[in-house]
Amino acid sequence: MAVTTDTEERAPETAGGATEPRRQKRSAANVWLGVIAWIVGIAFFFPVFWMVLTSFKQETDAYTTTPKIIFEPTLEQYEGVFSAGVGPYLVNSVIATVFSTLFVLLLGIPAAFAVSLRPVKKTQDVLFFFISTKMLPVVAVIVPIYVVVNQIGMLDNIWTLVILYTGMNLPIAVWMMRSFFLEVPGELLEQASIDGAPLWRTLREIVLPIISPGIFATALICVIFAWNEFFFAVNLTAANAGTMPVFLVGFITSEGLYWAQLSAAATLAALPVIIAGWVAQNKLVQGLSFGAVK
Amino acid sequence: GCSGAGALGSAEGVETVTVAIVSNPQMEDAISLAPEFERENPGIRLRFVSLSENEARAKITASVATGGGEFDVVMVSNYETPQWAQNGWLTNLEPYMAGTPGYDRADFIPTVRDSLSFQGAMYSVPFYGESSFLMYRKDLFEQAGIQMPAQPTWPQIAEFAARLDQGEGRQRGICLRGKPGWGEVMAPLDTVINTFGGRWYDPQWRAQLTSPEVRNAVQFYVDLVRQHGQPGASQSGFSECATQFGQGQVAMWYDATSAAGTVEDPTESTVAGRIGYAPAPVVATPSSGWLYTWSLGIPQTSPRKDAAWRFMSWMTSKQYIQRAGNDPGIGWTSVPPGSRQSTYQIPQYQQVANAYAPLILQGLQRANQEQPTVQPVPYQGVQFVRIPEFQDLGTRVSQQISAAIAGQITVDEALEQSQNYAETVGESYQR
Amino acid sequence: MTTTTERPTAAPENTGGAAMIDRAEGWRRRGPLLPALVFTIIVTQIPFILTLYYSLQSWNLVRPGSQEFVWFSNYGDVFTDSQFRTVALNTVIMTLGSVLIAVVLGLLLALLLNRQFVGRGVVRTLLITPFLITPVAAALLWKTVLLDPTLGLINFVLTPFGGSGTEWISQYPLASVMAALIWQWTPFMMLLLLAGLQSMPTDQLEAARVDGASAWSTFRELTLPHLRRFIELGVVLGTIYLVNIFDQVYMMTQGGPGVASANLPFYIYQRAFLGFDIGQSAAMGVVVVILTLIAANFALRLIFKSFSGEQEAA
Amino acid sequence: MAEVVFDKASRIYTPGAKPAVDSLDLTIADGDLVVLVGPSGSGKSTALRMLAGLEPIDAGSVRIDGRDVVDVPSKDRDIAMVFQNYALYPSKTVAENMAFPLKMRGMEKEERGRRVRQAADMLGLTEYLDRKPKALSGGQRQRVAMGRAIVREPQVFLMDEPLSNLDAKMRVQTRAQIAEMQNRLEVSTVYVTHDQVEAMTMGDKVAVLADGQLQQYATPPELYDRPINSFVAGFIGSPAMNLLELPRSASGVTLGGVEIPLPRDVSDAAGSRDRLTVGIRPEDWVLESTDADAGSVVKAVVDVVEELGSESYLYAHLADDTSTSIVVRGPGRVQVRFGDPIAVRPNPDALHVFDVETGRRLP
Amino acid sequence: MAEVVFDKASRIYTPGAKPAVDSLDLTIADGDLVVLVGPSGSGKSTALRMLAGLEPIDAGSVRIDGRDVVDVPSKDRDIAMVFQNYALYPSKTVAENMAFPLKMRGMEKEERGRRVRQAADMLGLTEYLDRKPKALSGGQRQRVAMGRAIVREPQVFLMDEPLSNLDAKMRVQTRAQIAEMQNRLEVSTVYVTHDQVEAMTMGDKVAVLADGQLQQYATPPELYDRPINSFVAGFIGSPAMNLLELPRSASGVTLGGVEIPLPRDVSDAAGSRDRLTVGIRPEDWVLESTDADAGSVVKAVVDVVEELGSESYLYAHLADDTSTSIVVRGPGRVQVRFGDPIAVRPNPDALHVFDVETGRRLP
Ligand SMILES: Nc1ncnc2c1ncn2[C@@H]1O[C@H](COP(=O)(O)OP(=O)(O)OP(=O)(O)O)[C@@H](O)[C@H]1O
Ligand SMILES: Nc1ncnc2c1ncn2[C@@H]1O[C@H](COP(=O)(O)OP(=O)(O)OP(=O)(O)O)[C@@H](O)[C@H]1O
Ligand SMILES: [Mg+2]
Ligand SMILES: [Mg+2]
Repeated sequence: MAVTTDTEERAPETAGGATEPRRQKRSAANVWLGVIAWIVGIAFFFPVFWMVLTSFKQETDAYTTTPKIIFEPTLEQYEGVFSAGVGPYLVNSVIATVFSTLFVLLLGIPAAFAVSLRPVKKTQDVLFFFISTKMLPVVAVIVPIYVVVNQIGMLDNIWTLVILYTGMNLPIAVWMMRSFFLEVPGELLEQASIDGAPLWRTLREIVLPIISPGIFATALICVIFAWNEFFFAVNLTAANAGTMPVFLVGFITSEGLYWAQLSAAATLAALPVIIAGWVAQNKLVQGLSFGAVK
Repeated sequence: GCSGAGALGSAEGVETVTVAIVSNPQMEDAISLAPEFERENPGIRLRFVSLSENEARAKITASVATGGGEFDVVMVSNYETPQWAQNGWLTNLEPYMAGTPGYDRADFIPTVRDSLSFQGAMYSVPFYGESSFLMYRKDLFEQAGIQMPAQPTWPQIAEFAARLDQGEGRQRGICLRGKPGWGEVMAPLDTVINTFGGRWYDPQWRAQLTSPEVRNAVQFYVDLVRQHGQPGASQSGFSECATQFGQGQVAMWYDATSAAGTVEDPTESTVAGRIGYAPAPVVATPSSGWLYTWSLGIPQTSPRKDAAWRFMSWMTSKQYIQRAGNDPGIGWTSVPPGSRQSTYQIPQYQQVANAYAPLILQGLQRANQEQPTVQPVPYQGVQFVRIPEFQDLGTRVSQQISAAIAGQITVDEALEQSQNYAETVGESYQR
Repeated sequence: MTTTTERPTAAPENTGGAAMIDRAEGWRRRGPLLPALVFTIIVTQIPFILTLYYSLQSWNLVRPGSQEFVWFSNYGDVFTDSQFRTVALNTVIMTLGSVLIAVVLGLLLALLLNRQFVGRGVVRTLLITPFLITPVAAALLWKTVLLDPTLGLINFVLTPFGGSGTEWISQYPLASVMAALIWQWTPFMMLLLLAGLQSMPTDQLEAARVDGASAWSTFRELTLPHLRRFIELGVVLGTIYLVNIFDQVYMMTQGGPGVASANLPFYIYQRAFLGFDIGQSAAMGVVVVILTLIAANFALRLIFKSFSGEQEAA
Repeated sequence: MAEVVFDKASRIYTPGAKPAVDSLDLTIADGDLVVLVGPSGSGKSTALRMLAGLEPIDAGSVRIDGRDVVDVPSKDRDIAMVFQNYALYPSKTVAENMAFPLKMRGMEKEERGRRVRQAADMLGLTEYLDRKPKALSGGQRQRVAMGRAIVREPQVFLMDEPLSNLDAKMRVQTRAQIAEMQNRLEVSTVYVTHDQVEAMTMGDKVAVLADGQLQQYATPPELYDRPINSFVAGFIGSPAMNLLELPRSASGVTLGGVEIPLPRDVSDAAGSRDRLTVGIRPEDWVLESTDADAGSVVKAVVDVVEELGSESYLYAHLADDTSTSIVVRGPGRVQVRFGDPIAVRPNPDALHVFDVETGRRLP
Repeated sequence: MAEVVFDKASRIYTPGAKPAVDSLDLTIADGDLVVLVGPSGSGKSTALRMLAGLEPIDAGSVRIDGRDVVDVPSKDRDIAMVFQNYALYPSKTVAENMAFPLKMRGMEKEERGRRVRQAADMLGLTEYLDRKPKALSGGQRQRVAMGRAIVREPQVFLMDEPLSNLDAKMRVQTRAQIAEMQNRLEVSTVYVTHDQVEAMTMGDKVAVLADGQLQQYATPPELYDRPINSFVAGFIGSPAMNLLELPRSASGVTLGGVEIPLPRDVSDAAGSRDRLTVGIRPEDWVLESTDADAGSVVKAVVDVVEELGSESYLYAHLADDTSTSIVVRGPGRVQVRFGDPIAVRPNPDALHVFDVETGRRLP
């Protein structure tokens, strides 16, 4: 007990004095881990940074055995890229991305709803079917698709890409959104049905607001995949419907030095999605942690 | 369909011509001059689809073969043209040429013209043509006290390469393509095989890839590039070698004659002005340069053949070369070479290109696509076998060669496997 | 949620009405699914059926008139093609290897980012960027900027350590492609797992602290099980995309040297766009579909089982 | 305002398994509040959900106001339900939550607002009308759920443990409000609870369920005074009734050496059984002086004393039979402690006697 | 087996805001079970979490067995805790959940199994040992959480409303078990509850918190009999004590026209105040005949009768002052109904008097 009294007297001091070192210790570990995180983050980002840097170089500066960080920046490469007419490609990419994502949501939300909250018989088979359509290598079906699209006169038409991207993203979207729907408490639906709400109003007024972060995350992922898709785009478009990745590939030549200009084109092609991703990353994490699990 | 008739800018009475083009520098120059054409021809609007060589070839072939009809003008090569003409996919251009005063069909370099003809009629017109030659650094040769012969042989080149090689991580002796692809490693290698006396098939379409001549040639090529060649050889193509040579990393480079424009351009190359040129090295044949040309044709499906021809004739005309040469953004070093003999008579061109221009012309004129090697062959083509299966066959073989260059397999293994592929293809011609 | 919609044979007087209700109800339940289902069937199955049809043909696109019906000979060729097997193995290595490494790296990064430190938001922003880059650009970036033997940054960085001159793409082609894939997919896995970590209930972590668990025990015994579903989702999504990856192989190595870095999509592409052998490539496509379906059936059903298990108990 | 009838209604979740609700026969008179009680898993919620149309009725029928509702979907049954965990719509404000059922019935905005304000007023929610549910405390949420049900003025109210998440004080208060409101609106109500006090105080009648089967359906006093079987006897009342299996003696039964006489009619009904289950509520023991005569009092030793201030409960075991435990209610501030001996005598007028085997009340 | 001391311990969640726990001084003697009660948000959980090491101690200190634990991480404090919301590990079975703290302490598998089985036995969880938490009912989960704590035999037990989700019967049973176990193991225990009965029956001492501040720390009877202020008076006891603000009269106070004399010492302490808060517990009313003399009894009109079987509570308002409501405990099966008049008289020995302003007890 003597000890107790002793401590008691020093209590305030001890409290202050002892917490400091511990906090320091903990924060020291945190600082180290923070430093590691920074290093890794920079390492991951560096190639992209270099790409952007290169896009402001002359071709000769881009090709040096000792990488050049200091150089005379030039907008020449961007001028070159813009003079190649990036506009229509950008518009096409936007159309393909926005509309395909919209269609994915329009088709996918009810489907995910049907296979989760109001499960139909053979739910698993349906889900499996959706997922299995993603197993088909696009390269194997590109010729049939080309033939079909040609038959119906839809070659080099941006809506062809919209439809294909919708088909490409739909299975994943259904699959992801299903897990979000599963997070919605069943009683809410029951309550809504007791309150006299018809199905579609339940969906619109009750369920969708709840899972909106999840839907947003799904949409963002669809946007990323649609924007970056290359194979369909390069094979099914010509002068009218080319998208940004196709535009980018146009800068690859088998003759000559092209890396600086290619960097400029690549930067331009990737920029919209990078910005979208940066802006929306919080929502993405939030959305993914919302469901994705159950 | 909606092909060609673009959503953008198809005003009343205006025809939109869609052009599929390979995105090489000269073609990009042409695109940059296209507005002038449109100004001169108010009824025609141009839409370019410019893709890198691989995509362009795959896409154009698929489109033309299935009658996709997206394009009114396609850029093809002397590999495709006769075949496609035979298939009836391309439009016979003779009537159009005849109907275009001043176009001067006879001005095209004869070998080039022949390579784009089927049954005597041209089905595509050359934009530029190329052969192959050897580039070397005059300054380094001088330093090392080596004298480049007027017609070098491959063993000599190998020896020079060894002498100029400074070892790993430093300047290497020679750059040779090693990247898989029938248009990549196979192009220079085929010329080596040819001049070593090898061939793909004998006249009975029996595959010859394991014959001693081919074996020696491939072994020589692989040894040379592995011992004294550039780093990353198995992934080097034209562009990579251009970079290496342009940055002074290698002393010699055997490749397409079109490289001259790149390596002599001071904005891209640090060695401009210090380069010497020699004809393609030989062994058993008198010459060994290849023959390749990018040319323009009109698919049969195009409903706008007249407009298409108007554009093509503009782009392949003498005037175009004058126009490009006088353009400050392009200049005489970058005019499309190897299509017209008259180009080589232009004083300005002679002035900037006298180091290599005569060699190119000579290479093109001597290229022999009918009889590329010592022994007779049942096919045409120097650096390719002009049969439809060759793209696939050549690529597969090139992958084996590339693997051998990377050191993953031996030359024998590579050729063994290649022989299998070649036999399968050959069999379908024996019947 | 109740999953049972059947009414067991009870109350005879109700059965008729009940069955009718069931049918109407069944359609009401299926209704929302139908547009997506029909759309997917049209967009994916029509080309697939055509593929099946082509796979029974001998047809070279560049030899007009070569089209003829050859039954299963294309399939015979596929199975006797020794390179096909190599390429299939490459595909498995490339897909699973990349996915697994990306998941592990992603997990580590997610753990790092789940802590407080200065500039956490910025680091996360930096880290997710590779996922947003167009794959075509990413492939070029790796091939040119990073892995080029003379001009590449990696060799430059390694020079002081005597590691220069490595010809990454020729010497380690598969690994090089995988590195690019991992670089792109690690951020996605990181995001997914970060989401998982952030949804971990804090009360469990507190309980573990009181129970005397060390940081490692807590991670192994609680965090990891909690992350399981996120990991599974990551693996499934990653696998589905990577098994069909084409851009990187095409841009970086063209499948070479030899077929050392070719995967099935690229191999099929070669048949289709270099050989223009439509029959062959269609047959390969069909074989690939069947093989992946078998593998996926196996893996997915496993996951579905745990999914439905969850559902019943919830 | 309707009579609700369960007519041999059953629900079988898993075919082949025991029904969760087994041939339930129950009539809820128009305007009555009926409380459903029973142990966990006894089928209370299931019965409610059957009535609400959330579970199919596998056999029998359920009628509301004379109409068979087996095939009527929930939304057309005109029922309001308060779920155990509120089931508020998280994306809607309190006002929107409460207005939702009215909106779904196509009521005009004006009228909706009026009704919602009125209900909010009554439930003390007026100042929270614009908040989202997550910004409310548990008690407030519960009241919103309640409000959403009452704005409707439905035919039937269903409440599934609506107060279980409130603290004691709040609970007493809300309990009174519900009772008052139900009285005023005269809406037939089915109320599930596991709280003894709620069951006893709120219900016009109480239905006791066990294993999906109805045990007894009676008014609270009846249930307390004449439980129909030993299950109900043990379930109703807290602390629970002492249920002791005792041997017959000449005029009654023997407990701890003491002869407890049974009333005539009970004796007759017991017939020749040689053991009986005898139930004595904790408050029906009379505490005697510990030095009373051994033959007239039961001696026991105290294990635990629960002192509640106003009263106390003594948990004890019999002195001569340590395996038999009893609970005795004593006065507040009782002076006994752990280990103390006590002497008790059952009040002979308040004995409940049951058959040992069947558990049925005798007579 | 340790003494626990809170020494002016404070916790401030948001700098600048009111502390959630404010200079708490509390000594829990070795082996005691101390119950923390208080309204929602009064800082009970926070105090527990400070002791467990889950919240930093912003000022003052906390000592376990004489050792200042401010800097000791949770896992080294040798404390077992039952969380309000269970905090079970969802991926582990019941057995694994319970064995986890033992495993973390490096106990052998054999011994772990033995202890877990023993605890499961005690809590009636044996048949659920292989289930995952999500396959358990709320009450079962709560018991698992309890089991996870008791397998440990730690220095201190912390329980945060551990029985809140059990049904009445289970609750009584588990409550007795906890008390018994705590007695046997003699582990110092801090127990948070909002249940009156638990607070009164389980605690060796009870600490009443309000707004982060300790109101009173005493044994249950003391708390019940001598609440230190009107807050404690109103908080302890259910139904709550009637707290009436009454005007002074000559010898005491006046209620409904009736003069209620106050004891001498109270009168003295009250001094010159002209109003006093007088507390009368529901059981401290004596029901009189309604025709008793108006001056000696308080007349009231019944609003609600809660009949519990063993007793009843009459909620009434004064006949001559409708705004004053009172609660009166009556006998079981009382015969009064809504609207009936009653007459009551407070037991003069059981009056609690508080200052109107400060709420402090007088004297
Ligand atoms: N969806 C279901 N599937 C299968 N069985 C179920 C389902 N829901 C409930 N049951 C079973 O039906 C029986 C009755 O459950 P019910 O929920 O009606 O009990 P309860 O009386 O409401 O219990 P509690 O007081 O715990 O809420 C239980 O045995 C339960 O296990
Ligand atoms: N993480 C937190 N951040 C800020 N304030 C908090 C936090 N946790 C609790 N509080 C506040 O601290 C006060 C005490 O909270 P605490 O949880 O200790 O109450 P409690 O007595 O346990 O209540 P209950 O009976 O509802 O569990 C409350 O006012 C609460 O709002
Ligand atoms: Mg229930
Ligand atoms: Mg709390």
